[in-house]
This record gives sequence, C-alpha cells and structure tokens, in this order.
Amino acid sequence: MNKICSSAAEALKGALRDNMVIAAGGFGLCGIPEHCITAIRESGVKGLTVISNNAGVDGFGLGVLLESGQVKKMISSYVGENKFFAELYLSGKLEVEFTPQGTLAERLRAGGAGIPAFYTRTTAGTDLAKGKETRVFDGKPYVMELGLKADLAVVKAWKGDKEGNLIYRKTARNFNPLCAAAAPITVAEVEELVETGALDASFIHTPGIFVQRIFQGDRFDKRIEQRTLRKRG
Amino acid sequence: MNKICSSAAEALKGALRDNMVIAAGGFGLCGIPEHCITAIRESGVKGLTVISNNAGVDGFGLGVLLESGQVKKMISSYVGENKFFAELYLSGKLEVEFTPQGTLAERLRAGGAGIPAFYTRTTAGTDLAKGKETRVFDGKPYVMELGLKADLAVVKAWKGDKEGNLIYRKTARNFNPLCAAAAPITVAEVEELVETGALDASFIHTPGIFVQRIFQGDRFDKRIEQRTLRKRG
Amino acid sequence: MAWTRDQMVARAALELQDGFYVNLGIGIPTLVSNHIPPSMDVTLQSENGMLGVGPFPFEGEEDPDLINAGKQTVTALPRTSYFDSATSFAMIRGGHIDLAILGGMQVAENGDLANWLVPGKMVKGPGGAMDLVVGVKRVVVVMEQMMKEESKLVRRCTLPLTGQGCVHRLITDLGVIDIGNGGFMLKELAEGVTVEQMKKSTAADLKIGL
Amino acid sequence: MAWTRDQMVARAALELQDGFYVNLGIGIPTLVSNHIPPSMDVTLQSENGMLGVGPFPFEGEEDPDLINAGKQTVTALPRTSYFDSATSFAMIRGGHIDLAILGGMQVAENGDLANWLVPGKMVKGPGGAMDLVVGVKRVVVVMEQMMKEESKLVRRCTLPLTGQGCVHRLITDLGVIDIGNGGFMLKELAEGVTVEQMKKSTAADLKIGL
Repeated sequence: MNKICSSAAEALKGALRDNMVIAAGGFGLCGIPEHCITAIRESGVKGLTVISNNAGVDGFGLGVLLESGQVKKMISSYVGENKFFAELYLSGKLEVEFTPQGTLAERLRAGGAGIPAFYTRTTAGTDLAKGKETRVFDGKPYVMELGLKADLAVVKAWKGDKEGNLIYRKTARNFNPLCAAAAPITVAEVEELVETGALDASFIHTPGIFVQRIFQGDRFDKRIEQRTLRKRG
Repeated sequence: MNKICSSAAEALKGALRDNMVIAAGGFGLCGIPEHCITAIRESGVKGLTVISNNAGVDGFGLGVLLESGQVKKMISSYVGENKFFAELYLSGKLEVEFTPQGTLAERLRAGGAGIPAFYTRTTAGTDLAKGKETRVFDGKPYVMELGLKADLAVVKAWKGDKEGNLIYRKTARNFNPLCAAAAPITVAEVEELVETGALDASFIHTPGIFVQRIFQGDRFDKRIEQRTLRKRG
Repeated sequence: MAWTRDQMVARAALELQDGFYVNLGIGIPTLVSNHIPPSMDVTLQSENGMLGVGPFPFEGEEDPDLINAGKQTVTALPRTSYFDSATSFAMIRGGHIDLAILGGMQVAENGDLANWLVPGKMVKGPGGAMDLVVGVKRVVVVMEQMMKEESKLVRRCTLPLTGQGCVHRLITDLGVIDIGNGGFMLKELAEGVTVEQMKKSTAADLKIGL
Repeated sequence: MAWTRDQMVARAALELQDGFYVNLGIGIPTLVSNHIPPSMDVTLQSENGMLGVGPFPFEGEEDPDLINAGKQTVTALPRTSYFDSATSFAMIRGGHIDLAILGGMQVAENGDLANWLVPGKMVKGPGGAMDLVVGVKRVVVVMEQMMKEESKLVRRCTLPLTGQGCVHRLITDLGVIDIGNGGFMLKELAEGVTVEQMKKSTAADLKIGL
C-alpha cells in the first residue's frame, strides 16, 4: 500500500467532488494545510462545506476558497480575522454554523471515534443551543451535540513517514489530529517525509491508520498572523 | 506549588478514605502503579471502589487489595487472570461492574473532559445494556454511557518532571493518561524524576495540570504476565 | 476428518488483504499472525495501545512495557506507534480497522456472537470484544464447530451476547460459513468433511453455497 | 477618575494565586500576564493547545508554529507542554483550570455574560469563550464599565449570551463587583470613584459590600 504522493494535486486526485464536506486542520494560520488549500482552489471543486476552527485571512489560508466562491458553508468557531468572510456572511452569501471551539474539537473527535453524540454544558441557555436537545445531569443543563465527520480531511504535520505516522510541531498541532481521524480519506502534507522507523513510536501524534495519502510540501509559507514582540533589555 | 513527594505513602497522605473511588492505570500488569497499590494496602483503607481495566493477578497488582478485603467493587473490563477474583465474585463477596474496554476508556476520558454522557454502539442488544438508555442514530441502536470520575487516581509513568508532566513507555501507557485526568487528585509514580524542561514539550503524554503529586519509585518489579518467546534461528 | 488448529488459522489468514489494519483476538486468532504472507502489507492493532505489532521476542529481549492485548510479550516494528486506550478504541469504534478475527463460544444464524460469559461458571469479562464487534468493518470468528457434543452454531445464542448481528464469516475446524440475510451459508468444507457432516454439526439451517 | 487599562489589568492580576492554572482571554485579559509577581507560580493555558505560555518573543525569535489563542507569537517555558484542541478543551470543560479572565460586552446581575456577537453587525464567533465560562472553576470578567453612554452592567443581557450565570467577579475601570445570589455587589472602588458614580454607571441594582 503506497500512501506517498508527489504533490497536493496528486494526493487529492479522485478525492474531490462538488458539495462534499472537508475538514481542515489549523488554528488561525498556524498549522494549516496550505498546499492542499491551493490544490483545492485550483481543482475548481465547489459547493464545499468546510469544517475548520477559523476561515483563514483575506488572501491566505481558507480565505482563498471563500474568495473563489467555492465554499457554501463553514462550520467554525471564530472568524474574526477575515473581513471578506464577514461581508459574505452578513450579506447571506455564506452559510455559517458557529460551533464553540471546544465543542467543535469534541465533535470532530467523536466523529472519528464512533461516538454519534455527547453532552456538554457549553452553549446551555444560549442561542446556539436552540433546536438542540438539552438534558439535566447532576442538576445542571447539558446540550446534546452530534459527532462530526467529513468526506475528506486535509491536515498539515511537521514530519511524517511512509506509513502515514505524523508528528506536529508546537501549537501547530491544534485541530490536525482530530480532523485526520474524522474522515475516511485523509491527506497529510508534511514539511519532511522521513523513513519509516525514524519517528519514535512512543511519540507519534497521529498513527498512520488515520492517514491515507501523504506528501512533502515543497515550500511552506507559514505566515504569522499577529507578530507580537517584546523589547530587548 | 511543590508536587514532589518522597514516597507513595507521602504522596497518598490525606488522600485516602474509606469507601472512596480510586482509578488505577495499567493493562494487566503492564504500567500499573505498583508502589501506590502497596501503599494503599498498607494504609488499611477499605470499602474501595476501584476503576481499573484488570484486577491484577493473585498476589500482585490490584490482586493484593482484593486479598486484603479492601475492595468493595471493581469497575473493569477483563479479570480472566485472577482466580481469587473469580471466587470472590461468584460467591457474591465482590461487586463487579463489567464495562467493555473501549467503553471504560471512553467513560474515563469523558469524566476527565467534562462530558457527562455519550452514546456508543458497544453493548447494544446485550445484557450489559440492560437498564441503560438506548437511542437510534442513523438507524442503529446506541447505548448511553456515563462519564466516570474518581476521587483519586494512581498512575505509573516512565519519566516525569517537577511540574507533573509525564511520558509513558511503549504499551505501558494504556489507561494511565485517562485515569490521570479523571480525578481531582492524581498521584503519579515514575521510574525517573527529571528536571523541568528535560522532556520535549511536543511529546508530553500527560500535561502537569492533571498531576497533583509525583514521586520516583525506588524499584519497580514490572512483572511479565505471559512471557511468550520465539525461537532463534 | 477436519482441519487442525493450524489449518484453521492458515485458512483465517486468507481473510487478510494487502493494506489491511487488523485486530486479532486473544488465543487462537493471535496465531493468524504466523501466516501472514511476507509480501503482504498487513498492520496488526492491539487494543491495549499499539499499531504495528511485531513477532514474539527472542529470549532475553522481552520487555514488560511491551505486550499485546493477551498480555503476551511482543516486539515493535519500524512502523509501530503506541497510544492510550481511548485512542485505541477510537480506532476500533470509529471504523478505522478493516478486519477483526475473534474467538467464539456461540454464533447464531442472525450473526449474534457470544464469547465472554458463562453465567455462574466463567467470569472473565468482555475485554475489548464488545467494541471490536460493533466497530470493525468486518468480523470473522474462528472456533471449533463443536463444544463437546453440542454445536456452537445455533439458531439463537443461549449464552449472553457479545454483540448483535455482528459476525460476517465463521471459520471452524469443519469449514467456512458465511452469515447473510438468510442465515448460515456453507462456503467451504475442510478436507474430508462432507456436507452431511457439516449439517449434523450445525444446530440451525444451513444453506449450501459451495 | 477611574482606573486606566493598565490599572484594571493590574487589579485583575490580584485574582491569581500560587499554583493556579489560568486561561487569559484575547485582548485586555492577555495583558494580565505582564503583572504576575515573579515569586508566584502561575501556569497559563492557551486553548489552541499549550500549557505554560511564555512571554512574547524578541524580534527574530518569533515562530509561526508557536502562537497563543489570540494568534500572537509567544514563547515556551521549561514547563511547557503542547497538545491537540480536544485535549485542550478536556482541560477546560473538565474543570481542571482554576481561573479564566475574559473580556465582556454585557454582564447581567444573574451572572450571564455576552461577549461574542452583535447581531447584524459584528461577526466573530464564540471561539473558546463558551467552553471556558462553563468549565473553568472561577470566571472573572475585565471590561470598561460603560460602552459609549450605556452601562455594560445590566439586569438582563440584550446581546446573545456566551454563558448563563457564569461570571463570579467583574473588574471594570470603576471598581470590582461580585455577582452572588442577590445580584451585583460592589467590593472595591477605583481611586477617585464614588459609590454614587458607580451606581449611576450600573443599569441594575447594586448592593454595597465595600
């Protein structure tokens, strides 16, 4: 079973179709699968539902798929950085399912773990709980949330081997392992493709069973959203 | 905040009381908190409910707490290795809540993650689902399972630092990280206590927030349950 | 005549396919790993938290921190990864494992499986079996067809169930039997076993699909 | 007279205790980290997957793979650990964090908080705030008391809620107000602020508990 591909385009070949659901890793612009996003844009696939904590920024990250009009719906927790997103949403051109960040993370994990639904205190008594079942445990109201699965996941890792075992670097991990497990086809882009056995088996973040295709990106932009510094001295 | 203790007895001081619920890591005899088990035995605390995948063997692991009559109830998935356990159970002297292994793992995770309940296909249509709510998702029956919390968790790690960050070795990880997060007081015994900063931040299995007390065990028995070998040549 | 245990296990190994992720149950199913063709890329999962289970260790190389779900000492492979029990069962329950090969005490014509409890007698617990049978894409049971004088292939299980309608295929010492809409369907006979003998050894209807 | 933003933040830092695990919201609350006494052992959690958040980097040391929940570049400490978002919110939802300091748009006398949406105008999303307010042991809101001419301390929130009955304490530019069974309770006044001014700036009853 060869999981290795030479490029994002090759890795996504046959995996894209209109109106599909794609889960994309990343938090802000940190740890986003930038090569896959570019390839999705170039594929022209449309009507996408995208599950991603954020929606990129104007001109980078998932922002490019919003600008090209390929996205029908976003399932996200925070989109404050993207002005074009706000325009689309407020003018009714983009459907948005706001999901609190922890609920989004847990829904993806549940989807990948065969859990169809779970209860959380989060959103109880708020507008986001409207239309959802609530139930009392230990005297407090909880909201039932459904597991979330995608047709395809695109994730970005630091290093990966030919079996699809992945490790992430620092806070670039975020939603990537959750997305990887929540789809039947997961495409992983890595900064470095290493030989099988080069990663320490006790410290693999995403076991290869969750990754179907993998490629080494040729250059990562890795933009910084908020360059915040302290002064020397 | 000093989390470091000199021994299991010191680490468990003030944390033990009759009729409490203790979650114990380990799978079979692999990765069990053997020093804590000895200290619990020596404390004489009784009426315990113990959450642990297995119940040790006769004379080692949790088996010693069964023999000393300190355990009222076990919440476990598999106890096939312990003859004394079977006697106690079949004669009605020990209460047992059989929980499938995956459900046990998920219930502990849920308990630590603030999830009061979730649904799983596991046990649907079996005797273990009796008295539990079932619910249909996508045409299939699922069983509602409750999150599981303990008053105290005892876990065993390979290395730990003074902040309580832990790493586990190979398959000795198993239920340990789940137990660590499912109790307000977690005592970790480690083979090696290292300086803070010695563990790689991207490869910590249990972040220190889940560990309240930590000590380096002076000698680990680490028994092998089924020494199975292949022939050379 | 019938298959020996080793022949049963060898037959079970034919269920493997290139690229499969597979969980082998404790006992006889574990032996299937001895029959994986060297050319075939199969990754074994052990539910105690390991993907890529290697062979048993040579003497002196056994490691108490490296065991399989049967608590046996094993070894790692270059592809191996370790994880906690919740992640392990996320793989299993979440449908990421292609095939589970398990032992059984009774299998019913509706696909029900019993393999964890004999009330009042045996107390072991379900272990990971109840999660495996609902989560893994395909479930194959390997067991002797008879228990003393009684067939283990029945109309309805009398022992407590492990899972409902979960078994896809049965491999016994007498042959291979599929479970479909209509019940048991004979697919293969062991060397020297007759259809008549197979029918006698099955306590339910048996369609012939040889 | 009232507290400056820096004074508000300094006052908020007095909520910290030795050994606390703390989550600081985006914006003003993030500044609290500048006021942690060097002798105090406080560990900052950032919900994007980091425990032990260090100060902003020096120029040239910023790392795109190392940011906080506000997407700002930060640094690591010897104690730091990284984890995925599900684990991060297991910490938050599971009650493992001692204190959250968050911003607010409205706080009601019943402890309700609104800070994520102005219908038809602002669209940012709840981020992690909705999980923080239900999961963290103690929630302190830091915000200006007035928005233009209107008090942000109200009988009932008119903006969509972030959480119900979740705020324990409010720190504004005018002082410190607790929320208990009976509603708002004034605990401290900023330098130069009178009880009268505080009452005028609160669109609900205010008990005096100075």
